[in-house]
Amino acid sequence: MPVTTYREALRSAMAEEMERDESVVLIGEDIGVYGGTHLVTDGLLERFGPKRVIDTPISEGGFTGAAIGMAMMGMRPIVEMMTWNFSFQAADQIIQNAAKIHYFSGGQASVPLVIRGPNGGGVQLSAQHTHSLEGFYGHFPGLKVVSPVTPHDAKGMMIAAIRDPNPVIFLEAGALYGTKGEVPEGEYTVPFGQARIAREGTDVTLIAYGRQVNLLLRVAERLANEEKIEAEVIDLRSIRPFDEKTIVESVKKTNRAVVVQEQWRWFSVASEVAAILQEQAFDYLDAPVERVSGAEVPAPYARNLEQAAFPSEQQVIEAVRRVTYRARGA
Amino acid sequence: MPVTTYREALRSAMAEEMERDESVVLIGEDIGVYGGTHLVTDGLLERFGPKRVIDTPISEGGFTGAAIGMAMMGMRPIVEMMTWNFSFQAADQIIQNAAKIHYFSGGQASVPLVIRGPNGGGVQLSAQHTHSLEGFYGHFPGLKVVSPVTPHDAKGMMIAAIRDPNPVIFLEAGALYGTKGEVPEGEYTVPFGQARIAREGTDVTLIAYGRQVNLLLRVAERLANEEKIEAEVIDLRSIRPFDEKTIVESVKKTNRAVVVQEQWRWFSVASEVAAILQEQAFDYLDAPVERVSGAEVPAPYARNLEQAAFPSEQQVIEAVRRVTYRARGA
Amino acid sequence: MATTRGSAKKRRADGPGDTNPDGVPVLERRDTEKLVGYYRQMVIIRLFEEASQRAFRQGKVGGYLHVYIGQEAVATGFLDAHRPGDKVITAYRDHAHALLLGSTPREVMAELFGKATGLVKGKGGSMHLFDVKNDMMGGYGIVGGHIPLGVGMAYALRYQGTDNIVQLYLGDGAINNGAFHEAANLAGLWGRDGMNPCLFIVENNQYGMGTSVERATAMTDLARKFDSYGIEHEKVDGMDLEAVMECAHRVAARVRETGKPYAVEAITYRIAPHGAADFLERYRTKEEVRKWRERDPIGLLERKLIDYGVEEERLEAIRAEAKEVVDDAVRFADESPEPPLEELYTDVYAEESVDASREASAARR
Amino acid sequence: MATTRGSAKKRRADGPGDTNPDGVPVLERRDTEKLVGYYRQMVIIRLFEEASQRAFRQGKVGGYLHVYIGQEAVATGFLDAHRPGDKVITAYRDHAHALLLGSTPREVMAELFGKATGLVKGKGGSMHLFDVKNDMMGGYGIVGGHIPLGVGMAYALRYQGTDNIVQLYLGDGAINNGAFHEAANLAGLWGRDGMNPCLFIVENNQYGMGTSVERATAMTDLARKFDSYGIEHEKVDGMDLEAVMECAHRVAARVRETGKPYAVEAITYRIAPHGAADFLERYRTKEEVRKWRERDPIGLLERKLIDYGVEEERLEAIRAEAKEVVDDAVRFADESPEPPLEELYTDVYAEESVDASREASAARR
Ligand SMILES: Cc1ncc(C[n+]2csc(CCOP(=O)(O)OP(=O)(O)O)c2C)c(N)n1
Ligand SMILES: Cc1ncc(C[n+]2csc(CCOP(=O)(O)OP(=O)(O)O)c2C)c(N)n1
Ligand SMILES: [Mg+2]
Ligand SMILES: [Mg+2]
Repeated sequence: MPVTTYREALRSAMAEEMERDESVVLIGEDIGVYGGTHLVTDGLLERFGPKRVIDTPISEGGFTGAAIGMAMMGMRPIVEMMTWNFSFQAADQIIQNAAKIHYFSGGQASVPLVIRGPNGGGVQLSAQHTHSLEGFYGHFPGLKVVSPVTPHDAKGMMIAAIRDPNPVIFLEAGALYGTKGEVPEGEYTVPFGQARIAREGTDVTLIAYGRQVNLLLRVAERLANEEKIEAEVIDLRSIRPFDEKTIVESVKKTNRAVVVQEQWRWFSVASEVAAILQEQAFDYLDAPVERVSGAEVPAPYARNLEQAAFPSEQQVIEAVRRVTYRARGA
Repeated sequence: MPVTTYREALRSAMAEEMERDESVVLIGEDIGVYGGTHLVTDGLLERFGPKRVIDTPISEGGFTGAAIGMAMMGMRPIVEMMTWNFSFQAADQIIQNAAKIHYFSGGQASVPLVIRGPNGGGVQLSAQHTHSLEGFYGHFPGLKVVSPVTPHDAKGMMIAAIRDPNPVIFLEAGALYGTKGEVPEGEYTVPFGQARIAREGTDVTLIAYGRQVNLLLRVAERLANEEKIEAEVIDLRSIRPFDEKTIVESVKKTNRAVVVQEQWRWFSVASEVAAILQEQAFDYLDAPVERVSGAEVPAPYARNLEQAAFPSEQQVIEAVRRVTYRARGA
Repeated sequence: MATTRGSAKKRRADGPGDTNPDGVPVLERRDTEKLVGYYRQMVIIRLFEEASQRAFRQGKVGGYLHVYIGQEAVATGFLDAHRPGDKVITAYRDHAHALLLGSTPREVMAELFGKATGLVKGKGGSMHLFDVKNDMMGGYGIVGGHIPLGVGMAYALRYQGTDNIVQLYLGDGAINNGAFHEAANLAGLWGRDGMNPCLFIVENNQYGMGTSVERATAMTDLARKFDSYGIEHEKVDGMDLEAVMECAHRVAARVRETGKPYAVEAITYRIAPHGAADFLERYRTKEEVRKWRERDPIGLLERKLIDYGVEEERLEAIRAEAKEVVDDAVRFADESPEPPLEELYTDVYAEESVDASREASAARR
Repeated sequence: MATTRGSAKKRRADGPGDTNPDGVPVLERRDTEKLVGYYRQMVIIRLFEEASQRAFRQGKVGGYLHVYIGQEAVATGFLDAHRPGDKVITAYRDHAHALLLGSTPREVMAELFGKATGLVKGKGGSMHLFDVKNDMMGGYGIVGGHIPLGVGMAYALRYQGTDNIVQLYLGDGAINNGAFHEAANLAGLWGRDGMNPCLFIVENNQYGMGTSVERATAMTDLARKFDSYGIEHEKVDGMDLEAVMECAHRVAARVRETGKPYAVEAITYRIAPHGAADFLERYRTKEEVRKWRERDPIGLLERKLIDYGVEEERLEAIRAEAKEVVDDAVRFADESPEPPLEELYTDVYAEESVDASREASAARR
């Protein structure tokens, strides 16, 4: 299979869908002439022209709202949120309009819209530019929320998102645009609501999404080598709809779970995962589900502080030791 | 003790603090000349004048941001969000500025700000006007979030909020402005981070906040009378900071818990409560923590649909039966 | 059964929405019969609103209810320039717009009553009237929030190669909201390339809830605010149906032709309280309301029609018939069943995307 | 140790920020020595920015880094009218503002390096410079987001009974954001009662990232956008320090006296790329940059000073000294320790509220 970057996977998904379907357009800040802040849309203006690759002024609420209006008319706009941190300015449009119009119009209108952009931290962008918003947007019925980590899923989920008749919050792993992976040529979709078993294992279930999945895969290797613990690693990838079955079944097998996220702990994806597991695998859990989350502080700038604010391999390993009742270093 | 309404309790807290401290001002839409949409600020313009009771145009982001600026200068503004549904337009100000300025200024600035207004549904306001945002705002470090249900707590927590040097999200039980309760005269504070045991019991712990607490008290009476189940009812009232201890200790006693909320289930306060209980009372739980949440739909308008969308006594009773392993009607 | 739908259909077919072969709107001679038709519609709207207020007080209508009393000439006049396929979007004060576009009083009233027969199946209520087949793209409850949607719809209309336009209604209060600024700026930009046939209609009814225009902005010439976005504008007397119609045809033709946005500030007055639950009207004097009532658009039209030779008896008969239409709507709403509980869970996610442009043209076939 | 702080203090004390007994700003005769002082500051700023870019390329500075190269005359000129207790707020392109208000190059550079000795202890980085004791109320990273804060600060200054003002800086890109519209409208309203001494300074550097003003709005006369809010305005050549100073004193005095907002659009140019990570500059031509470089504010000032009789050697010496100041700052930043890990958890919640008005006056005692 050809190998491409996460960035190229996204771009080819959009380009192919734009070729296939005239109603697909791109809209956002500096996606055209400038080439895209993260170069995800690079070259698409030249290819599809300014009516389909629409550069906007700095008005996230305005152009997200305009895209909702386009979507109601039967177009399929893809909004680039230059980073998801700017989406708070569009929160009213996303939550009050995109998520609810289908419902309060009694099904008369729909909003086939994708809002995409980088999410998460890791490059010292500090407090206002570092958020992981899976749970924030995942709370609202009417939205779909996905967060792919591999180039393969980035492309397949982007195509699925574009074809979905509902508003999709597409959270890209901002730190991973340059990472490579196998991506089939041509069109394929990765359906929403299905978690991916990134590594099979029997002793403990490790659950994450986005770039924390890579952290878990590294941890799993270390656990296997150093502690003879075989961890199963689950990449949630779709946050709403959510695949309860895969995590519950895994835990029925391993009897232990650790869930890891960059976002803050309170009222988060990890809270929900723990709640689901205790609800549906109560009799199978040999230890409480452990959560490893970002530090409960606005993201700091200094490199050492930022590193300390995000989940580390060490923290996950310690959590695994606790759920497997192994003493430190055992 | 004198009896007053929830509305008057709030008003007297604000008026007393305004008397005491010149830096306290009110700002919001139609709080002055109009008298306040819910009459919470009624009469305060006459008493304190237009420099301290500031009517604004319809620009939630603008005036919330202006209040943040005032707060940084040493004033103590209280923003009225006419209803919390409009706060999505101010989400950028609340989340990006109010919550984080103290941190990213390295402690050089602070934001002693209260944002208050009615939250929650129940009067057929439909999809755009029905939200319970405890978890939504509670997710963010830097914010405090409270949700009192009694007139007593409304006053005591409002005074505490005004004196707090941090931004406080003050979620009022919109459907309960007219309900009465005992309220001590003069000043007192109800500190944040302490849940309230609204009813003692031994057989099951019922947990809620806001108007669902009243639902639980009714359910508890029914359970006692009809099923000889003595429920302990806990009113969380403070969402951030959160009182883990009180709920954990209660469950260590009752071994069973049901958490009830009007907000949607996914990534919510109830998720967190279940996660905490399985973390900290794992060996004490005789059954999974049950959650009863609002229906996973944007709020509908029709009365019968709206009623069906919110937690009912019946749903809670059935959840209690499940956690106490009683067959239906046993 | 008497409804407004028939007349709305008719209006579209033969109204002065048409242009003559040179593209000049046809409104050279007074069409008294047409004005009589609109008198009927405005009376239906007025009685409909009064009936809805009564139903609110009886507890049959819940939530928020915002009526259009005093402003009838604005939507009636502008929608006279509506062509099939043009899209209409407004805020929560939306009953008149739906009725004028062809929604029946029955289905609108049933919506207010939260019934299964309602325009949106009882799911949205007064603030969220949608009738996509009739080009009504919705009422919205968050001030400012719908404005960007309308601008996006206008883009879509040109992108899809039509010569349709959007009529985008907003209030004097909404103009201070950031959403207005961002949307108008986009409209101005896109309009340079002929990609934004959006007609902004500012319904300046003097107040946003209890806040007068003077207390909401230091620069009270609302039309002039469009200067910031390179959008041309004018004002119109929103109480005078004929003035509104003249303006509507002229500017709609222009927007249609150029693909550029245009703005009209319609000076009008909300005679009713802001919402049906507002009884204290401390923010304005009885005297002020009385003064504006003298220019009540229905009274104004009535006096004109009599001037133009229409007999009082004929108007009397129209009012009686209108009352019947509205009484029937109330009865229908009252007797209609509640939505089935299963409806709670439908329409959360779409199975297939709904294409408003196709919906509307299918309805016309 | 050479810093700018000393001169900043001095500027405040004897600068033409003063007014004569009639309240007329004192700027009647050219003060060449003062201009030489500002030449020194502008050179320090320029070298500081260049050094920060180098450090970014070396990986010593992380996150986003936005430098002020080309715009130095704007903040230098406007802050010449700064009086102690006036508040300054801007976006992320904030190094110059902090340095001019008295933050030392050492503590600013250390902040960029994310060190414990940084202006905000390494917690905020380049985009969040705060120096409250010196009236610097922060740099902010979300476009538009800081504008309402400045308007609120201006209200507070009057509420607290001072005659201080706010200098609120924003970009040409930010003006299209809804936050600008809402905030300017509030400023206009509150200004009617003399409750908003807010001086809006639009730094029109021709681009918001890769989007030129012409591509961001159909109405490109940015100053005129303030008409919508009843705020008077003018433009100034933002490359010419003397012109900016003249304007600054005149308008600051007016804002101070009236308590009403005022707006100035400073026409300038961002000679550097938008951010230190932007290397592809597809959105503008080399030729355009070259043309603007001819009006580089430092070169312009240099030529003027020579005209005014200052010797080239003296300027040469200033440049050499400035280089030392900046080298020292880099060395200091480089050698400073990282913040201790405990700092991660401090400053999330305040124990006591910080009063910016008191902080600043305490620092002056
Ligand atoms: C963002 C937001 N803030 C506040 C409200 C509450 N509210 C509903 S209507 C209204 C007044 C709107 O005034 P205007 O735009 O003039 O429309 P009118 O009611 O006069 O038709 C307000 C403040 C709201 N719905 N949305
Ligand atoms: C709400 C928001 N959207 C987008 C961005 C990304 N961004 C950072 S700077 C910038 C350009 C701002 O332009 P302007 O206001 O002219 O300031 P300048 O950079 O020219 O100083 C953009 C789009 C942001 N920080 N915030
Ligand atoms: Mg109005
Ligand atoms: Mg700029």
